[in-house]
Amino acid sequence: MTFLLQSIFNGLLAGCIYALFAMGLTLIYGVLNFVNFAHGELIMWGAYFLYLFMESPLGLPLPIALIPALCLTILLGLSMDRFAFKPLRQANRLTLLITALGLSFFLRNGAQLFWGAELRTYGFEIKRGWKIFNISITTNQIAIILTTLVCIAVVYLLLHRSRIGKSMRAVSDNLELARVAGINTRRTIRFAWIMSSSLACIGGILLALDTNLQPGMGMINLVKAFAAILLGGVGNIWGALLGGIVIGFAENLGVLIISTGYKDAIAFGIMVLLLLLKPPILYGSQD
Amino acid sequence: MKKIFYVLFTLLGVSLILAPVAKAQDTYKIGAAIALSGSIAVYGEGFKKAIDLATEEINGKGGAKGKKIEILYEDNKSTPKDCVTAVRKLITVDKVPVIIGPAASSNFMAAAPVAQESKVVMLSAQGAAPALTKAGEYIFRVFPSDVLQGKGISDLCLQLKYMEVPIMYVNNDWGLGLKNVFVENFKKAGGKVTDEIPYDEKKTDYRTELIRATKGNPKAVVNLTYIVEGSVMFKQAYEMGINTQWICGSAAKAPKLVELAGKAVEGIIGTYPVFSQETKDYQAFRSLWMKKYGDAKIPIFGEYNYDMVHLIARAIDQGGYTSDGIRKALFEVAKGYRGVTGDKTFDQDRGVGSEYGVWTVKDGQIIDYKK
Amino acid sequence: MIETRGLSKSFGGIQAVSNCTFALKDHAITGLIGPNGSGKTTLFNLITGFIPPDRGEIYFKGKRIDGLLPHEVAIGGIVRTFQITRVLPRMTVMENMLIAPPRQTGEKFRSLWFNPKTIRKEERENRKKALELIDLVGLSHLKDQFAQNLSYGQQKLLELARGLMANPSMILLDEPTAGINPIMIRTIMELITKMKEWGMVFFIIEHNMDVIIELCGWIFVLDNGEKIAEGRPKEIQNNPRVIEAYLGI
Amino acid sequence: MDLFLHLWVMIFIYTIFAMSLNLEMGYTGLFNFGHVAFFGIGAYVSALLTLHQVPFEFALVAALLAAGLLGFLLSIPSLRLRGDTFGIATLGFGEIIRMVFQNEVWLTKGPMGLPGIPKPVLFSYRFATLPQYLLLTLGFSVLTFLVLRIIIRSPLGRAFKAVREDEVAAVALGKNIFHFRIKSFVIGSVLAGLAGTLWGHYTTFISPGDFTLLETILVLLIVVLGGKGTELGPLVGAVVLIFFQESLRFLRLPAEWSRYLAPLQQMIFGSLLIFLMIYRPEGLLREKGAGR
Repeated sequence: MTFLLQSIFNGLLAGCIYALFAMGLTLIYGVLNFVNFAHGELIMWGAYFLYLFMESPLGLPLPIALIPALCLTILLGLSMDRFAFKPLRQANRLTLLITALGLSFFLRNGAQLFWGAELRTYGFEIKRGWKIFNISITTNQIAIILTTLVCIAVVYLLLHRSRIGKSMRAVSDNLELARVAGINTRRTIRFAWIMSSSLACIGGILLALDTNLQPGMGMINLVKAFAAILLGGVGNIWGALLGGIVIGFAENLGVLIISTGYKDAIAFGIMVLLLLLKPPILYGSQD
Repeated sequence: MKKIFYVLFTLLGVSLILAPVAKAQDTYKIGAAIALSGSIAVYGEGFKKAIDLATEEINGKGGAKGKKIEILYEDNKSTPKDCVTAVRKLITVDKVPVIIGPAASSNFMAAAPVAQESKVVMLSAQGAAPALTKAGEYIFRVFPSDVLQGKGISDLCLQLKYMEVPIMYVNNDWGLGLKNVFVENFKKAGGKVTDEIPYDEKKTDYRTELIRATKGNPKAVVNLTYIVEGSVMFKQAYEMGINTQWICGSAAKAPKLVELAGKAVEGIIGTYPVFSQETKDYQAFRSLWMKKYGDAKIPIFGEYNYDMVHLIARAIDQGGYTSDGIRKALFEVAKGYRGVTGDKTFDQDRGVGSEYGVWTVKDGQIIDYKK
Repeated sequence: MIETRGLSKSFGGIQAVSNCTFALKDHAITGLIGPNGSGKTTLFNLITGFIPPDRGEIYFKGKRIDGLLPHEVAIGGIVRTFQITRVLPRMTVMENMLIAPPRQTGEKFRSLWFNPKTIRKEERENRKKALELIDLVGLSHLKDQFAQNLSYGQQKLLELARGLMANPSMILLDEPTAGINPIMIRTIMELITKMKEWGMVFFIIEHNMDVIIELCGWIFVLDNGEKIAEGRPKEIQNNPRVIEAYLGI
Repeated sequence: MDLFLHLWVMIFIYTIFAMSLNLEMGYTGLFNFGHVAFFGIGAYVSALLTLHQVPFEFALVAALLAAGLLGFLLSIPSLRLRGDTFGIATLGFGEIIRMVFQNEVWLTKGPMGLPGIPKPVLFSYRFATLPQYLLLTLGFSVLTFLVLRIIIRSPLGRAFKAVREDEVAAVALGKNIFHFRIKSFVIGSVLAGLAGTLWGHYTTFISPGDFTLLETILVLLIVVLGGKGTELGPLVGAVVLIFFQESLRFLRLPAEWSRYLAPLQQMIFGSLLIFLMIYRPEGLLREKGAGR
């Protein structure tokens, strides 16, 4: 029983991280209508930026190092848009997707060039988790759940209460119409990148706090985030959250039954199954 | 269209010109197709240090057969495909008669047929798969095969009276091969393997696998892990409050593991091919290392690579700088040769034997395990 | 030729087409008019199978065609054009034309290897016909250009010619003169008239009343998804309900 | 010289691989990011069969059939997916196939890989040495090229392009786009299987690590660089890319640099993709009829 509870808790935890990634991804998808393959690299660079400021020679404490790390990640996100995606606003999806794939490859290897392929940690002392109902919970894990909740609240407030959020949703619905209606689409797109990068940075740092830093850390988890998005409905923030948690559960409970070698296949399996059950999208390719 | 073909041909030409102009042979060149980038580059860097150390030492003493030796490194990018290309390049362009082969068994086995086909000697200092040298008579290993280690782990479990254990292993050639030998031996000796849990390399989260492995609170868990995966796993096990005796293989016996995982690896034990660190040779090796690199952090398998280069140099010295000469001389020079890693006499499968010891982590130091 | 009975379609509560019953008589050119958002294009989409109806039946030459997939409808003889042209941008004008004939032997993988003669013969014939049609619409000098390099008006012409190339029983034109200059409108009208003389049957959505009045022998008027009137052009022009719908009183 | 023969063998294998992706992506507009799966299936099926003493001819046919069948199965969900979603689904599919290679140890020997794959014997002629193998791969490249050329220049190829350009317009003209999508996908898969088979018998050793996303990216880059939707593009792309990749080996850079060179090279690949997409999306060769 403990065993099941622990799995469920771990599923929730993984789900929270997937959800943060998925939300960032879906924001961009909503506004610009393409899948940003390079989001995983934003996640990874976010985590590495924090490492940069926490290690010598700077050696800043975490709360302070967080600020420049966040700024740099946002800068990276914005320059990604400026140099890779902006020249391609009018291009078709295939072009955008290949660009994003190339960008992801570029940034992943960039990190490897800088920091090497080996694993790194923030160098905190490891602690035993607390036992609650016989399941072990660490401080970091509580931080992950709390941060996710805060992020969701902030995203919700920004999207539904602020003006920029409203224009973002308008752009999401229809870019051309929004432009005609006098919404500053450029500003909106920039804002979407800022939000997406911040979520990536926070998610990446949480992931690295809970585990380790490695140049491939973004890609692996991003693929799960994709599955979460498809599960929850493309372009839908809440769907992304729910999808992330479902995938987290499914993975953690699934390996109890099937071989752990197929752990990563679970997310895809769910995705494919779901796509098969969904009503066919017949002629939507031109929207 | 035309322009493009023009560009292509220029490119072809340039690459041809870039092909090395045959220089006067003032050194004996030895190829080394090791992982300098890619997934196992962490190991490759260490190997290179050890190889360089040995080369320097040999050349300092006048080299082999009157000439200095030179190592030509070729990056195998940790993938079988590039191993083949790297070895092929060393053979056809640099025309080396002897190659230090790729590290991981799967990579080595991809490249071995190429060397065998071209009749070039290839050696491995860390491939552990039993079938490693099957490609032919030109393929050697100076590292003991898994058959021995798998039995060693099984014996250790029995000795410590862990009759029912689950086994976790990193899902690659090394992990799977070792697991198979272990399971076979363990079952034969009356033990029971309760669960088999393969896991992927390079993951950041292994909690799911850990939960499954510790289902039913086993007293001990066999975990055939690498450094990186091990550090993540043991940390997470520690955080989750898992109390069990971890039993590892040789690949985890590294200062780096302790550095990464800290007190989480306290008390884990494992087997490793043992050689005495008290011998004069080993002390000399260690002091050389300290002199060159400024620390005593000898990387995993570093000693084997060091010994291998010495063996090659001796073989060149005796058999001459041809692949057949080296191949024949290797048997003779290795017979009774005691490098830093003990007896290197080749058996009929061109492999070496070894004894197995048990290591453990105590107070952040890797030491020999004593009951 | 086309007949609908009680055809209805709604999108999320908005009734786009409601209980539409009409029958196209034997006029060569029939018009379909109505204010913006009155459901004209939806009706086209329903007939051609792009959207399945909620209720109602559609018949073509006496055969029921609702529930068929759009390509089946097209093969059955109804070819349509689009309000915003849909030429195949990165294919040449010639290729755009050659794509149109339905059920080409060369579209089957197996016949590529076992029936190359038939394919060559078909290709030759199609090419000849395509050239004639391209010539007719005055695009022969552009036949090896990508369709994306054509002006909007030229694209409209190409779409029209391509529709003809498909050898249909009937062509549905969705605003053939929208967004192009008056001279081009003239050209298109002349083309339609010419094709009519060759025996082609058209069903046209159009906003330009002059075009409709001049071309059509029969007109349907749609408002809020309902048919509010039908008749000869003269009758429609004087129908009070139509005037009301158009003026929005 | 052997190295050059080796490189040309690689080039021809990759040309076949790229041509197959070009059919799907360049001509039919299908986003396939799991193409390496079919390459892998071809390699594994043929390797396993020949290792069990099945003659190469049969093993080759079986490998192609297996790849085609798998392509057919995967293309069915494509009926329900929009372009980029389908791309991600194929990416996932590629990974799942790799996991099958990795985990079904009883069949594939898992991560141990399959050593000792015999050299191909076609009609009792054994392709063992490098020049012979080069001939074999060259022959198959030419064959593939010709087959694809016939397809592409036929009404079938035209229909593929129509599907790529505008599905709605194609449907309105009576084209069953699903039909064409499936056809293109199956043909592409079969040819990728061919490339994989040739590769497996060439290296004589395959393991799951050979069939990762990296390979897909490489072949994608070849197609994009050469010019998607052109007949010779894949060959041009393969020549340029493989020579570029391997010419680094001849620069004799210090071994210490390798650590930086490999990521640097892949960074160049990545940025090359971006630059091509922004400044020359049509690649080195252009599709005919571009005009401006």
